[in-house]
Amino acid sequence: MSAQHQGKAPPLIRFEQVTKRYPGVLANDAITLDLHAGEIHALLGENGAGKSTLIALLSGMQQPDAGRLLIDGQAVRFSSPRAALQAGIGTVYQHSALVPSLTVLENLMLGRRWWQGRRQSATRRRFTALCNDLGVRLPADALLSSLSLGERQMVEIVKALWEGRRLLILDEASAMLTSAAVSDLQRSLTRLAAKGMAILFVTHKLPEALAFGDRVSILRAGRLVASRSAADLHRRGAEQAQSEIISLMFDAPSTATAAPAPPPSFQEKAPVLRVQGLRAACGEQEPQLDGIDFSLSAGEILGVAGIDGNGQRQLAEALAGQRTTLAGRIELGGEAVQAKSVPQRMKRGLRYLTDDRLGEGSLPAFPISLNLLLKRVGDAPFWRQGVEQPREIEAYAQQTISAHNIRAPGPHTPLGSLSGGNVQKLLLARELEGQPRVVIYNKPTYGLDFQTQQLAQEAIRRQAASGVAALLISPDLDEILALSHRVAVMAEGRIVGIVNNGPDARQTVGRLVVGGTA
Amino acid sequence: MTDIPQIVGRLLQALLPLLLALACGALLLLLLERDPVSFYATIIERGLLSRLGLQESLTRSAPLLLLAAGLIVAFRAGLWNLGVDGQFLLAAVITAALAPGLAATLPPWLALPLAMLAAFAVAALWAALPAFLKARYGVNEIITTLMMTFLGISLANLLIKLPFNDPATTSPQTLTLATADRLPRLLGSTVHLGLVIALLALLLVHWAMTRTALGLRLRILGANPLTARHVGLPVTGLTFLAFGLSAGLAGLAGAVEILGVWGTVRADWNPAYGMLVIPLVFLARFHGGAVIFFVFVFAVLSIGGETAARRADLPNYFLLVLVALILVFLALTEWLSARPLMRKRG
Amino acid sequence: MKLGLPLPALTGALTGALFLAGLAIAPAFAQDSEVNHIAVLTPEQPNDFGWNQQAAKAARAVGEALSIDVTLASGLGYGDVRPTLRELAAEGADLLIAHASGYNTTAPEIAEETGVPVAIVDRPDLMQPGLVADYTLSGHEGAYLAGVLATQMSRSATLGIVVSGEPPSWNSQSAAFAQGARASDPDIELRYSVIGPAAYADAAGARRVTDAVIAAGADVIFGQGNGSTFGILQAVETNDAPDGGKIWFIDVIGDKSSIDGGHLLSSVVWNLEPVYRAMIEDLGKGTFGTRGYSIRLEDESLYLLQSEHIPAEVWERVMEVREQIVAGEITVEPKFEAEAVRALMTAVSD
Amino acid sequence: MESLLTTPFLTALLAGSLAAGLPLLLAGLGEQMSEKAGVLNIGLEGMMLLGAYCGFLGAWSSGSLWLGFLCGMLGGLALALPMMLLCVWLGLNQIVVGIALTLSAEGLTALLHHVQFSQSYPRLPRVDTLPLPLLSEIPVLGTALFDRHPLVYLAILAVPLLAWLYRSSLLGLNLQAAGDRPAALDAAGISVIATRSLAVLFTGAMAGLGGAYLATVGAGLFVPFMTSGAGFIAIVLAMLGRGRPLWVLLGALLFGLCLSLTTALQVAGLRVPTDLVQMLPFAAVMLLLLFFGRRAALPAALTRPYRRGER
Repeated sequence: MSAQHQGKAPPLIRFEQVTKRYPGVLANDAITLDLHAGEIHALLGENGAGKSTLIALLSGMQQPDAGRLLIDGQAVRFSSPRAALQAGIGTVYQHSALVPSLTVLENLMLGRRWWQGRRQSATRRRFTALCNDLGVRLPADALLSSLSLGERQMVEIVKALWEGRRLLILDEASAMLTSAAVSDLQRSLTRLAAKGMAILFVTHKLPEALAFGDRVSILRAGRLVASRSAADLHRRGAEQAQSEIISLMFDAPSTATAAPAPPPSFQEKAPVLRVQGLRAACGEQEPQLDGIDFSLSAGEILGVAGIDGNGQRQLAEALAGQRTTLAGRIELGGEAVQAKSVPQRMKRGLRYLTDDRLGEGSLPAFPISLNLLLKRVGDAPFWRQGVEQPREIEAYAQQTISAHNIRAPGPHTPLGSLSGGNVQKLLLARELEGQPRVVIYNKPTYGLDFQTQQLAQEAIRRQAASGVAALLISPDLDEILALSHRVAVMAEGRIVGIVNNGPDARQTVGRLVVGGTA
Repeated sequence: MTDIPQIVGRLLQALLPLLLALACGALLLLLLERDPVSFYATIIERGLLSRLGLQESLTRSAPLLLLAAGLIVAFRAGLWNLGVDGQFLLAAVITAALAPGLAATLPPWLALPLAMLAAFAVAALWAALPAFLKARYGVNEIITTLMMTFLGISLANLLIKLPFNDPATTSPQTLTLATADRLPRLLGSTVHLGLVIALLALLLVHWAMTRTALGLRLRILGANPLTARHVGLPVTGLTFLAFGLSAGLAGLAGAVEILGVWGTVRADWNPAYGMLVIPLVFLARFHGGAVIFFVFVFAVLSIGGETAARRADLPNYFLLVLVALILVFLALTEWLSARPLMRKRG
Repeated sequence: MKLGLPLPALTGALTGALFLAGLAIAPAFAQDSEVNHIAVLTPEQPNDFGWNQQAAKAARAVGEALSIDVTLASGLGYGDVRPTLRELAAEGADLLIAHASGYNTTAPEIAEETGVPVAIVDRPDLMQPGLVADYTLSGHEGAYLAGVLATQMSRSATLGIVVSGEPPSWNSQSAAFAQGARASDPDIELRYSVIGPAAYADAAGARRVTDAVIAAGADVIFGQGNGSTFGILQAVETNDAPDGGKIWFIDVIGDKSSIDGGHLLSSVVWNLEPVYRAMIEDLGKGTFGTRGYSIRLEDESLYLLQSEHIPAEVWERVMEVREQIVAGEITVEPKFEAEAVRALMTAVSD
Repeated sequence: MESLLTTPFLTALLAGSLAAGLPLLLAGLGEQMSEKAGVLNIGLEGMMLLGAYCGFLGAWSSGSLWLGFLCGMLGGLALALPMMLLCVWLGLNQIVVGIALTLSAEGLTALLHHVQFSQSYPRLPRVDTLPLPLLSEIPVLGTALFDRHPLVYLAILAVPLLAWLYRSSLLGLNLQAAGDRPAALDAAGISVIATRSLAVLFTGAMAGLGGAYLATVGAGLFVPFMTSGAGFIAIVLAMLGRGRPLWVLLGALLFGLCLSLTTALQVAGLRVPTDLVQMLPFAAVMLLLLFFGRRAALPAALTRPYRRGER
């Protein structure tokens, strides 16, 4: 039931010349957009193109400065998220909108008026029904904090569907999901659309947009630059559609349309990192990291695949020194480092690019210059006898900013005012500085716009080529297969298999991922 | 960096809330049928302009500045040490107990620093338990430091009443340090050396927190403990250090107050300076210079206000209301000045 | 500067101020044997029908009688009163009366510094001719009489003593009350309780503790406290004695007759007027600081309040004892330590 | 000693524990709600004090204790209102505003007392109790616990009521979400500001009621600074309760019991320093934390003002 509305039926929702300004930014510039019932509408755009603002306007978080929002042809004004919900618009936000200390069911009750009562059994019935609609199974009485990220994402969708029965907005909903989960999601969404719902699927993953959307719209710099029906795009063939969209998104002829060639097969050398029987301290609600064995040679990229939340993060933290090693060995260049601290491991060339860029990787309120040196506080020449050397720090920041093409007003700008892509460029610059020997990349491209994604992947390749070993953790199997020499698959805190990359790797890895979770 | 309009703006930002609070206070004074003009004139005249009053205001500032220095360390490190009053009092008692003996046996240049060191150590030790609970189990330090304050006050009284009691006095108090053995006074005034110590300590703390690697480490911990862990800072050690320094400086405040002014501690004495300094430090946004300004304003107000209230035949309670008004208006203007920034970020 | 105010400017200004202050050497005050102006410093407001009010009342009365100026600095709390002392000295006071034991370390130091004579309480050892005089106030003789009175009035043969803290003047009165009671009836039961370590304003605590003491059998309560006294009074007014009758309250220092709800049996009243008058006379004669001052039954600076609730024959008996004390037939030794007080109370081992 | 183990004395001690604990219970329950919703109310002491003043004034001038309670609640509310305005609506620093409010209440009530009552010290008449049928017949415990003023029963009844509210009502969910992840509550269409405002107002009313109880039933009169730190103790009790009202009740009773114990030991003639007995409850809690130290989980967003759109 795709794209049968050639503008005859009135659209469920119409944006009419909607404009929204923030101080110094024109976030949405006279956008006109229709959303139809029964249609999956993919909204593509780089970071900062205005997608989040558009969602905020639709979900009642913000109000437009100019223009109108029409539902069934009637002008409406959402003064609060509640108003949007009452109009049947449910939203799955990029950042979790669930309370970790409540159970799944309690989270779903959240939002009802307080006098309405909990209606426990009715809620449970409805929950089961919606789970069936989506084709998923979720524990109703578990604390949300005990669920995996993928499960939480599904709870988010169930929650959005609870009241948003006409339009479902998904903001980067697939970002945290494995490819298997993404196709589950696609199936679920198609089912919902078939029941007559409108779905706005916001993403910056081009293939997903093409695969999901009945219609693809593209935002650039706050303006709607194109809106194409899927049928129209398919007619021209995938290759051409992709390159056209990329040029629309970035306003430049696409050079990166072709999938990257598989990496050259890797020659085994003496390992630079050896991990044996590693067990690390993990919280009660985390996967228990245990029995980890692998080794890594100079110049090798080892991909770590698996459903998110199966111990990848714990592994990275244990290697980096953020978690106590309970058993086993970690050898870096032949030296046992499992008892060494984070800075000691860092000095020996072990680097960790975290996936939690703003949560732990940086301090948004601090200037760029200090964020660049967070892991070298006290080191010469930036500090002498413990005293800050402002000139050295500024010069270094200035140089890094220009060398890595970070778009920022200056070294004293708070990091929080940078876009996500520039933050990641900064973190990459920080981790790859000096002489790294082993770099752990945790979701290095997650949530980034296309160009920064390419840039990050390029950096990983370049580093490997110069002899740096890499552990590449990513939920995106395509990315892993495009970059890695070997692929380790994690499930429930263990490595369930390590596969050489090659033509059959996708299938083998896929099987391990599915088998590991069974 | 420091162009004229900016300085004027900042000054206005500090003075405007004061003026607004004073205006509200004036209304209250009128309601009580007192003359606000002469009331405020007395405060300024007595607390700031008269020789005697200015000296008193400066003397009163000394312990407040040291407490503020301690709070800056803790607050910048993200640790809400609300237990400074207990740390202050306990250190004061230890100082008072040790000082007379030390002064009798050692030369003053050694006796006084030793007493201060002991005060610093005792207060730091008193904060070790909240530091341990915070570092080891993540127990919120607001609860633990508040409880340690209740405990500290009781313990200080017990110490005064039992082991440190001066048998010569009928009401329980420690031995008295002779006036001659106290901290030297500055240039024949009644202001003692403690003020210099306090100013130096505060400036040192400000410099250390903003310009040194250690300060940056503490600020990282304060900004986000997860980041501190990620970049490999010794979080436990830093927590102990921040608590120790913070409490130690509060203890030093107690020592300076005893060695410079009192010479003894009486049972049930608790000036509770911390409750006043805590909001001032917040309002100064942990900035050393701004803290000096706020503390001095408060000292002038408390010295001059006592006289003003007496002359106006008002109970001293009126000053509490005035201080509360100033705090609220300061907080409000701070909010107003921070608002455009918020918007930009949002 | 990224935060707040310009630091260097402020530091500069402050250092400047410091030097200014340094230059201001405290001027010495000329001593004048004629007393024209006295100042009284009290920790709380003079409306407590007790310690603070009696001092203020006496100072005013003396001022009026001798036509000298009286400055009343009240509600100073128990913190640092040096600023006030120095200011009053600078304003020309010829005598500073520091009316709180909390001021007795501070005031002599300021006397030394400014040359203005001070009067302090509870530290006779600090007296200095011409400079520091002590008036240790103890109403123990009066409290002894109160003990006699209470024993006569008690139907349950159980007396209660409730205090808001354990300062020496409270202790000596508690002890003397117990002695007086024991002297009239060796078998009398005494119930003693402190409201809290510094419960001077804890009226609710006073009420609660008094309730318990009454429940422990007491039907006459000897109460000593500041704001908390009113809580004791309230407990006395709202409880019944074990036998269903009235519970009596014996107050100290002040006279609460004007706010009596029918339970105020008596009070050990302190009259400070003779004390202050003697100080001024000694200053004039140049003998200030050579002797301490006290309150005694003999000169009516201490007396037991006669309320309408006291039967005539009981009052007569009490007055007989008073005569014996004045005549020296009975001597009441003041006991200032809390330990000594507690030792006098009905012990557990009984 | 046997002579002391009388029914009236034991009763008075138990009743005294209850009387000392009740203001802490009421204020602590109030504080707990705003902490749950993410607002640390350091102004509790001030709210209790203003509640005590207004409660006494109301009861004394109207002659009705219940009217006094109402006035006490209004007094607490009067201070909670600026707290709500400044801290919840505008997002000002909660510790600064809390301390300022306490100072202002201390100053104002002392000033008003000075003007109004310092010559007359009015006191309330005896408070009538409501003996609960059957329960009040139990020896000692009966009179001590079940022959009290009705507000005592109501306060204790509030404990299961609040526990139910937190565990089984939608409002409870909202409060928890407002304290733990306000953005989630906002996204669900419930106003964080309104939820927190409600909690702060409730805190004010409860603290005011606690203060009113202290002044009317507890003391029967008002004197300046009469709460003498009870507000801060209640804050600690609320935090230690970790969101569970029953723990606040236990804490408040333990506290009251320790105070009664001080009295009992002294009346019995035992020479125990009062300071030492006063240390007991806090020392016990610190030791408990030290040896059984678990994460004292406080709401994640406690003391953090909420602004829409900020993470």
